[in-house]
Amino acid sequence: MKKIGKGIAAGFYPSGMSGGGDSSQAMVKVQPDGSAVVTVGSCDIGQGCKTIMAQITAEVLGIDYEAVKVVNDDTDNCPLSFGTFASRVTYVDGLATKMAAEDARRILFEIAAVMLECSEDVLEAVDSQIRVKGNPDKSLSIGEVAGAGTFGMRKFILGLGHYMRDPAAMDPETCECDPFCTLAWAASFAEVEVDTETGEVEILRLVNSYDVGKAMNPTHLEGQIDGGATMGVGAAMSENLHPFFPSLEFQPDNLGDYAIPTTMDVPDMESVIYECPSTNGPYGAKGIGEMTANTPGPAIVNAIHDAVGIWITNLPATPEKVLRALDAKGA
Amino acid sequence: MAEGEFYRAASPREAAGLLAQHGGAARVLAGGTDLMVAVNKRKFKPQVLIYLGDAGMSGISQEGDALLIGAATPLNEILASPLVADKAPLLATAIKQMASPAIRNAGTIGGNLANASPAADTATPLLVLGASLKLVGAKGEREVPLAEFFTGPGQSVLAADEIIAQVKVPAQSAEAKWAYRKVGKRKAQSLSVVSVAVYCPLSGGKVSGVAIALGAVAPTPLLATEAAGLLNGKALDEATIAAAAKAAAEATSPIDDARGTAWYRKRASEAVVKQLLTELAG
Amino acid sequence: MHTLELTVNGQTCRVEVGLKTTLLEVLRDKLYITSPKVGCNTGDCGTCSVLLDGVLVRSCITNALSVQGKSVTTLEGITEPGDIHPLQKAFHEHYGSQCGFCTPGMILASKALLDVNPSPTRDEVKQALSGNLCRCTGYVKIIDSVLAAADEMKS
Amino acid sequence: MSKVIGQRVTRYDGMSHVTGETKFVDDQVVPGTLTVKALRSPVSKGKIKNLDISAAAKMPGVAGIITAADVPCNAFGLVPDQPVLVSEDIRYRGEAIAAVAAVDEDAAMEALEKIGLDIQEQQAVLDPLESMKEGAPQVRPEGNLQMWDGHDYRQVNLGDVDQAFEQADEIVESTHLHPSVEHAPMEPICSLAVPHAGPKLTVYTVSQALYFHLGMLCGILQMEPGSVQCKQWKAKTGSAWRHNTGYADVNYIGGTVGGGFGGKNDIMADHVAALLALKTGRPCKWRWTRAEDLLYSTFRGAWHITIKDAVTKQGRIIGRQMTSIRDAGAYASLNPYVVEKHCYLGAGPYFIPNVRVRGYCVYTNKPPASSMRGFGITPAAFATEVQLDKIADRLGMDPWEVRLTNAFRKGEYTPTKRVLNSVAMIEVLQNLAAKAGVELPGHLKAMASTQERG
Repeated sequence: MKKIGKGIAAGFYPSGMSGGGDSSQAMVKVQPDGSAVVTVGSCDIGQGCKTIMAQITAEVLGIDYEAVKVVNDDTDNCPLSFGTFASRVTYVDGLATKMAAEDARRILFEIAAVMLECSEDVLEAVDSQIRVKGNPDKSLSIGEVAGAGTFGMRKFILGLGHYMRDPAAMDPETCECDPFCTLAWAASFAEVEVDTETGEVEILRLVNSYDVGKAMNPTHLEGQIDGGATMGVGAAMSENLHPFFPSLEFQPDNLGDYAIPTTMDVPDMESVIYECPSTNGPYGAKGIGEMTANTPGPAIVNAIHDAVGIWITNLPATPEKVLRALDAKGA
Repeated sequence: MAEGEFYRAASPREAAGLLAQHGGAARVLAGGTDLMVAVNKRKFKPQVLIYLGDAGMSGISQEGDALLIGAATPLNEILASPLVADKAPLLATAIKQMASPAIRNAGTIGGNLANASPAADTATPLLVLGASLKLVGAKGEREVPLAEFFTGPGQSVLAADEIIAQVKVPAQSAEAKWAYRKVGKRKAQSLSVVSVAVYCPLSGGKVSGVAIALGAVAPTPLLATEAAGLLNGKALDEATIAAAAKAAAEATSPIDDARGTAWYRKRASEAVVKQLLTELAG
Repeated sequence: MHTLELTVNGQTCRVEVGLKTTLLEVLRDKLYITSPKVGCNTGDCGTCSVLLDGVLVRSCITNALSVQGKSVTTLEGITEPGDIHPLQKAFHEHYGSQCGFCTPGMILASKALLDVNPSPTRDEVKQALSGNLCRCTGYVKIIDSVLAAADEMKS
Repeated sequence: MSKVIGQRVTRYDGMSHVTGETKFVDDQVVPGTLTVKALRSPVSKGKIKNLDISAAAKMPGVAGIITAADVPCNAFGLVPDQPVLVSEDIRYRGEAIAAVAAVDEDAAMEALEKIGLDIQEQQAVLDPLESMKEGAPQVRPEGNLQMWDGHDYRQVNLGDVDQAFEQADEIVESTHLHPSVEHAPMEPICSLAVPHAGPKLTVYTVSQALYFHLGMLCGILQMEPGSVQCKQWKAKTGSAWRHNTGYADVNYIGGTVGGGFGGKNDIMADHVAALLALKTGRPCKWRWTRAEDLLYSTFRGAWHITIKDAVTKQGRIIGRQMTSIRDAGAYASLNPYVVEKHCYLGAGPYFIPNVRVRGYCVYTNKPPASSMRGFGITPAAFATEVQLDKIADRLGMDPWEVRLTNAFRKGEYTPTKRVLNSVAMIEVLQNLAAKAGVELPGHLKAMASTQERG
């Protein structure tokens, strides 16, 4: 017999290393033509580090996204970063990049103030121009400013940024501490169909809801959410490195037996994004890279309970575990 | 380092002759989807390879009431064949759930059977359809019913100098009902934990000549003859189905492995046979 | 050593190979064509996918000598300078790629599908890509990309 | 106002991905590169009695072999407890003992077969619950449990949990097991080290954390075993950053990674490739097979999590006790940090005024577990969110209502007393309901994170 059930799960997750102390630096160099190069030390592991740093640099300098180049290749050229983990890159590197771009913009303003014969604090950088706020006629292209600054004034238009949250002091007995930058919030809804005779579970629907602080790039976010959810589905349904835990027997040594989800194993997921800005992240952003794998699994397990009244307390929810739990319930 | 010899056999007979000539050092190569995995994992170092791709062993034709499928025919070619869709849709259904499109483009029906894996997914439909194999050796050829081909995990009646040249599949009867189901660790690209094929000719509301085969639950792909015997001449009612499903499960002798436990395989065998028969009765 | 002659992306190539050399090794180690990746070497992941006489295969478990005289297409072969394939454009625009490691295989698997089925359903796309694993995207945007490319190619 | 932020701009590196132009480590072509293969332990625990590489070194095509004796500082990691190559004590099956650089894979593999290895196998412990017991086989000299401030667990204590249990209408208890999970990025572990004239080395890496690993690699390459620094840092364990010199000698090239998910936060291959490159004077590449990657790379270690909740009839969770046991494998890697993070936030996105969490980091004779997407919070989310439904089930409440009733609100604080200011749990659940087509009752729809708890 096949039975349908629905389940939900909620969660939260910090951006940056718990306990603080993790550094990222960034450099933004404005070229004589008004384009920019942002250099960071964090890796793009597919999550989109390069895209987000280019977006932040373009936003601050008021130039096109296409006019920004990103360098993050090596430790000879790139500034320090603790790395790409702990959902820290958009937040920590993002802040460093924003600082660096603002620093570069400050230098551009210094140059433009001389050229436009005004004070620096009336200037804004927008539409690839430096212009006097409220007086768009009084403007110069960023290329003109950068060219004149570089060759005419011998300026090096290089902005620097460094963000590091102080390490959190901690009470060893209570663990009272302020260990993280900000929290993002998430919840998932799953609908499943359980075959009570074979124990097979089919995921019919998976909906994910997130607070991301600021959706820096919504397409990006959707991709992260879908990808993390799929990893959550794998852990909930089929993945187990030690299937006869704690024994090492029958440990899968290939990607046929270590069964990560294929196109056929995940439904067409839907997601909804909410923006509750963080107090100090770049543009209010929060990091959600990791937490996307957290709530889909328990939502599926809760949906299985809703369908057939069993609790799976030992992942993954293989057909065998479902059948054994049904037997135990029936007995 | 010896680099070995590579032959392109022009016929099954030539391939068999080369096998005889080179003894244990030689292996035949068709799609390579199993052989090359073993080579890459360094489980096997080829010394002589005999390639079957040019041996005229590929293609599907009809002979009387049977389909003749060259052993080196890629699985996807069988899946795409209108002839197979018409005469042996059960086989096509099973193939569609095998491995992945790219593997099916290279992997052949003969290769799937020759390895004699208990989980070979073409075996269960071919068993219930009463298929037979043409084995070609250096000295001659013989026809072996598939039901007599497998002798154990990775073992068959294939002699050291023999290859499977052709699979003969009796056409399904137009009135017959059939069903196939595979339980794996995931929904695609998965080796079977349990697979079941049922072929069920009907006459006057009663079934006769029914066959049930199960994969991955015994040392060889398994024809559940006792279970089938309980169905012949009967109407497919709930009690009959339950008895047959139980008998099918009893015929299994599964093991624990990376894909599932013996306990689960037995339970799922019964459940899937029951579900398929119920589906056919409906 | 055996001499293997094959056509790769329209060019005839001659290389020396051993009995256990794979097509993937020919492409990567001898011809320096690096879009097909070494992801598993057991045919399970699809990152090494190429088209062999137009048909999708796993180059990691394709014996090199078995492709004698055949024609191989890799991602490089469908990339015309300044004029990329609609699938490439769609994967770029619809975010069908995250880390990029599965992308060459994924695009070739998609091309193999669209070559025979220009108007696939969502489910047919899933079936066609079921052997190409991706650990980043959750597949949604990959499938979106293929369907978008199919639309574009029709119009 | 924002012109670029918030926009659906295309991926920065998307075009190079879709044309296949993106170069991963394995795509770097350096002529004359040697192939590296490692001899790995066949047993989970044992002592090396004899290791003889003399025959292997004479094999054709072999350019160099390294063993523990070739590693300047044979201890690395956040808590530097892990050897690059085993000198004597084997602590997990698959642990590398020696590595060969040869002209091709065949030559390297054939050389490995010629290495003489005599191991005295010892009783291993694979079950973390067994490993915690007195008298269990010792996994590492520092002990089977990670220590924190004199405790063999990391703890969080908020309010008075025992009193909460006395006041509770219901006590709900459950134990959960989250399995070991592999990152399985499509790009396997790979490292290419290229030596240059002079003391310079270029390392192409799959690292997710270039600087983190640069520091570690410099430590491995340059510090003498038993040196003052080595001892000092061992004594101080918990510290994240070991001062090393040698940054000028090594250029770490990476930044483009074929999927990580926390699986490339530990040095896996760079040290061996670098040591062999320095020894042979030739470029050396160590690409792990997928089997090695699945069997011996880091992974999310398994967790046992027991939760006991004090609950009121109205569905408020007034007390929560969590005892969590992490199967860390044989070495620290990032395990202690994973457990810490679990303790800080594992109790979930709910305001629970009385919380006691004890997180144990237990060593076993498995490959070292480490970080994976979600650190210690993913398994906690599984346990606590199933627990929430158990509470709802016990009280006959709707799972939405239990969550919304307990969800954090602005100004409330976490178990470590961090006061929250950017809170959206209620809104996220409400949005989820709307998207999923679930009609919430009016009083749940009217809730907001900014409202004070009534």
